[in-house]
Amino acid sequence: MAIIIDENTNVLVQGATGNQGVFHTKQMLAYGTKIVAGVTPGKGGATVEGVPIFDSVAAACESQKIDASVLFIPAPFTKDAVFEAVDAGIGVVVVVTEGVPVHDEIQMVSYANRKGTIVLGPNTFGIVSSGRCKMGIPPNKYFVEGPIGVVARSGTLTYEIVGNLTANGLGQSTVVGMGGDRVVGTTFIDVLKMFEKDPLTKAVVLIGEIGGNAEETASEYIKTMSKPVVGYIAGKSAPPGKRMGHAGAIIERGKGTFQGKVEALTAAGAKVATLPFEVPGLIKEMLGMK
Amino acid sequence: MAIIIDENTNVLVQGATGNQGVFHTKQMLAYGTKIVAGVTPGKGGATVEGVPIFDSVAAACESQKIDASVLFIPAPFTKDAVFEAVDAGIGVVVVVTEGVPVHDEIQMVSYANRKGTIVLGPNTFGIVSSGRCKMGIPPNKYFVEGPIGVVARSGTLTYEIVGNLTANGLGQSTVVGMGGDRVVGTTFIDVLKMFEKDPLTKAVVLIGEIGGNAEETASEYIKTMSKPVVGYIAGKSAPPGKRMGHAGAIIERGKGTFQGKVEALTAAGAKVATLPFEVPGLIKEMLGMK
Amino acid sequence: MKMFEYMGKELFAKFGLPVPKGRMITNPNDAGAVAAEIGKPVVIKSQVLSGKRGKAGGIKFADTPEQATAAANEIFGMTIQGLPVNILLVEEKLKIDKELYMSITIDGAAKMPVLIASAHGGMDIEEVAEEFIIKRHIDPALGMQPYIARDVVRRMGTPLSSPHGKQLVKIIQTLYKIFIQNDAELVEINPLVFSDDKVIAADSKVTIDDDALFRQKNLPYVEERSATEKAAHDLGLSFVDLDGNIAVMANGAGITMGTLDTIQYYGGSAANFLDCGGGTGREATAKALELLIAKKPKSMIINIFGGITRCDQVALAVKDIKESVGFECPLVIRLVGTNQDEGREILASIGVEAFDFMAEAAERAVQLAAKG
Amino acid sequence: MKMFEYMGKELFAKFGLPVPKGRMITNPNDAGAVAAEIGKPVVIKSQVLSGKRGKAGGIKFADTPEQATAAANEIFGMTIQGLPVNILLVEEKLKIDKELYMSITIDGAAKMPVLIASAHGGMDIEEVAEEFIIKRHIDPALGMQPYIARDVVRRMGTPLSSPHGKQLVKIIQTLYKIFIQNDAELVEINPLVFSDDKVIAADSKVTIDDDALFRQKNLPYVEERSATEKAAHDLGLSFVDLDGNIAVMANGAGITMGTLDTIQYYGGSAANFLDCGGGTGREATAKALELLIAKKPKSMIINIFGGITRCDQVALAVKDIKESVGFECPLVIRLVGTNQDEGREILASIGVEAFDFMAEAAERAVQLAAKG
Repeated sequence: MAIIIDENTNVLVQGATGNQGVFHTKQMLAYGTKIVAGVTPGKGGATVEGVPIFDSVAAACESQKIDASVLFIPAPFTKDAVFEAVDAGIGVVVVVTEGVPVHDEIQMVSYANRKGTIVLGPNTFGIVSSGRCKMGIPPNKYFVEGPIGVVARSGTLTYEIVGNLTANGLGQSTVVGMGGDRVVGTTFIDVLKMFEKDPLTKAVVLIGEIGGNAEETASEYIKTMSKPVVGYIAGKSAPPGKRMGHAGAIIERGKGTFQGKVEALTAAGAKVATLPFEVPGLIKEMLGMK
Repeated sequence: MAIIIDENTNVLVQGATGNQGVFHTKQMLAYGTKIVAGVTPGKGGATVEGVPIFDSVAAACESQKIDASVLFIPAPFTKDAVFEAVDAGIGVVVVVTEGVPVHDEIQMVSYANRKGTIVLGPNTFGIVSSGRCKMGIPPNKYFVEGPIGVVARSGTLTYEIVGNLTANGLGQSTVVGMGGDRVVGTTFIDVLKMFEKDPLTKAVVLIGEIGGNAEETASEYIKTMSKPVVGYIAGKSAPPGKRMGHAGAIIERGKGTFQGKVEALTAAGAKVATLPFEVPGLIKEMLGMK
Repeated sequence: MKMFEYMGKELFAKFGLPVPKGRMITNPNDAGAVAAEIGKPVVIKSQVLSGKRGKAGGIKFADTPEQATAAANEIFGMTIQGLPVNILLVEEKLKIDKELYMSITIDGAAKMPVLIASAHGGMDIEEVAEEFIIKRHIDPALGMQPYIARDVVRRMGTPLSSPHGKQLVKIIQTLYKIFIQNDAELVEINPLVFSDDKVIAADSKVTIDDDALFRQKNLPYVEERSATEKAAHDLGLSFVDLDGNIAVMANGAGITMGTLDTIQYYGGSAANFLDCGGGTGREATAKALELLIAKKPKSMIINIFGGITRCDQVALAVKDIKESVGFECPLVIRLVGTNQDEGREILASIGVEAFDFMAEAAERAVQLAAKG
Repeated sequence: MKMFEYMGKELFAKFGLPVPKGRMITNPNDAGAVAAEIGKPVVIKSQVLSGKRGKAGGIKFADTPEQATAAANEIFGMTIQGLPVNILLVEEKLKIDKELYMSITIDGAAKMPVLIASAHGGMDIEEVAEEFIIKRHIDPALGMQPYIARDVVRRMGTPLSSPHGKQLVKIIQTLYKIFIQNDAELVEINPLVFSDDKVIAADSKVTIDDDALFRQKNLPYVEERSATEKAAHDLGLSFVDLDGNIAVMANGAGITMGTLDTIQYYGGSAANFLDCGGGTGREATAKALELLIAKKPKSMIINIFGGITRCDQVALAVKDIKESVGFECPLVIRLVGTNQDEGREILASIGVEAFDFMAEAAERAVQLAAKG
């Protein structure tokens, strides 16, 4: 029930002793996440919020079984930390860090794919299996249990839509942030396939944005899905060729336009919301709830 | 019937237009090997012994299905050629070349393992599925069909023993040269497992030599085999610490000694010949043929 | 970070990739001296971070040093697609027998570098028919091995044994090295020309990953942002100038785009994109607000759904600005999320009311801008 | 190719790996000047390609330049394990607080590099108990990432936040770089010492892959072969001097070893290992025979199972030698394989008979040696 992580997931925090690490370790613990260890090289033996800190991921893994790791590591050191987690055999690695060099992203994703590790991010808000486990930085209170799977490229827009869903009585099975960068570890299709199989999930919200062709590719799979999909694409009003905050949001070479994405999703049988607050209504419509 | 290659194997020759390439292409064709293409960059469009030459492995693969490739490529360019064959999806790559830098060997074997390609060599005489297909440099006439699988680290010693087998009426299913270098693509165990499954093979000859621990590791598997194994280990009289011709044959750090290998094989239920010409007799004994 | 053509060529030359003889100048009157030094007919090329320089008149040829100086003076100071020309590149005019295209960039979907090549260069690659374009993804663990370069050259139709073929194999490997070692997002040569027996990069387009500039200290720095964009960047924020009259601040790229879209939906038009997400504190938020005020918008919307961003910090920043420079235009705030109650209390203390929903706030901002 | 200690240290220093201050000398009377330059107590170390130099008296300490020159003269010219000492290394005597072990080599079974480290250095690594030895294989596609170095240091028991820990992390990464960039088969530091706050390589053992020397032109070349071994190597053959009295030539390392073993089985003893496989032609084979003859063996066996090697070429080489320098000792030939009939005809023409089987030939060679 729920995908990728759940209430039994043993979570490691890499970079647990920095400001961000400490703050979000506390938040994740408050959400109920089973954080069993943290890693900061040179701080082995310390504790953060009662969580034991180790010098290396290998050392943490010697102490107990670790299923997933979330990284609060500065961009220049992120590649090394991802390699470390993947090499240690951890199955899920959530990379919150923004501003990771794209060549590093290519290398870490290549290594993770080779080893069969699921990587979310870089530049992701994380993942929440509502009511069970949160890895990453979303605010705790909007994420409540329910039948809607959410997969997104960007963060606060997801909170906005999740907030709308929750306000309309639609809780979430799992909310997955793939990350906003041009090269990330996981694609829409990877996550859609998991939602399609997950008994808890009854409908899926896909939150995309202009740039790239991830939404168009996802549409091919959506055609074959049994569960309804509602999409929202940000960036309708963005001018061509301008960078809007992260590398994902570039319209270039006539590809990845708002219009193209909406058409692809619609042709695949998804409904596309014009504004974020329309998402819950469309979901209810597709689930025959009104 | 027979392992790795057989009469239906479509063979490519990389480096087909050099002296060695031309000579052995002729020999292999004479043995009955189905050579369908050759590659020499810049010589696309030529032919060698009626075999069409292409500029790249990709070009050769566009022209027809290729199952296996044998390389006659100078050592400095061998790594690139192996990468090329593996990248093209060829399942078996036989690297005859001697003197390949060991760091190159590490890289090419690592890439081949990742892609699931079988690499024989570097520094191998090749492989013969007797009467069906020969890839490499052994003299044609001693390799005749029969029930004995042979796996070896070194070349002429194998011809010696195969010659003895044939002279004693024991033909071979497949004769596999793993290569004499310290890092090669395939281990004794890989090949023993294939022989164990091969219906044509009734008994196996393992030709090892001092240095490394490949024979000791293989012994662990031999314990579990249903088919009889006869071993011969070269280098009994070699003084410690001296290099005997190729990097495999170093006795170092008290490991890889003649005595240790013989003991491991014997403990695993194999019979070990003291001299090469004793091999056929031991095989017949183990097969209950005398 | 985009590099000027001349910088890209300097980078190429450093790695041994052949470029025309030439030199960059910032005084058009130096063109003659450079032309004399080259001792052949030259081309004078405006250095701006934009394509279509030829069509805009930003590229001229000259047979003599005198003609070169004259041509340089014609080009210098002109404006191409809004960009002033204050750097010129003077270089030998190549004999061009054939124009090819070659680039390496990142394919986000494939998650690896991709080499794009064509025997039909000299025009936009988008205008080249698909069947003439060669794409070759590069396994990052393997890199650009020689066999890959050879196979690309074969597919381009250049004989491998020819001088051009041999040079192309080397150029492809060198280009990949440049791409990797400089953290490039794009290295492009268009056209790559056959000039007698030689193969030469007649143009360069190089874009470096901004996120990797911290470790690419040896590269020249090129500023392509507006003053406001630069000021925002120095605060760690993403800012883009737009054409409308409603100033926008939101936390996160997605929600900022969503805010822009919602403004457009209600008939308004945003003056900018400003993402102050990722836990921007009170002081940086206040400075960002000052940047927005300086643009003199008709109204302003702040849209916060606090995650890492804390509502109280944003509210304090608004208070700071209200009490210092003041807001000249009407201000609309949507404030929910982390420390929402504290934030709203602060806003209440300065007489500002916060909205709950983005759509309501956006609609209100559009109405206020229309009035103003 | 093994490198002398001082060469290994020069290589280390080039890559920024800390080594003691010091210099190599080939005249023992220069030791005083080097010691004066260093300005501290020094150690004088014989430079031979062998271990156990200390036990053999090849390492001495000196407090003053005068003592240094005296010690150098004692060591210079001595013989250690059969090797003459004609190079010395004079370097600062380190304060040694702790001795560690660190090396990178190739694990043939695992098919990848392996880092071996121990907090218990200063002795042979074989003598260190297994539980104190750390082995870490390195995925060649990944290389020595910082996290691997950190984890090794942790396992060595050195705090990562300590000055020693930080230096060790760097040293491990540097050592891997040296290993990779120089095509090394082995890079070893034993002992790696803690000297106050510093971590310093007090010794070096570096072996370069002979097969990669063609692309390692910047490395100094060290000749460790005997004159005969070198002559054979120049012919492209493998030769090793042994203690017996039967000269051996065979084609292929395995069959050559098999020949040696068979000789031993019949109670004889080989004078050498000579592999002339891989298609060695008439001329090189003849030269190789000359090398064997020069060793003045009691008998000689040539054992050919021709694959690439052609029997007629070997027979012609035998003919050439018989007709030029001549064979002083009895010659036994086993000749089968490619062009066997042509080869035997040639041998017959000079009155030499060929055996069919290796065992027969080996037995005969042993008998002949015993007679001679």
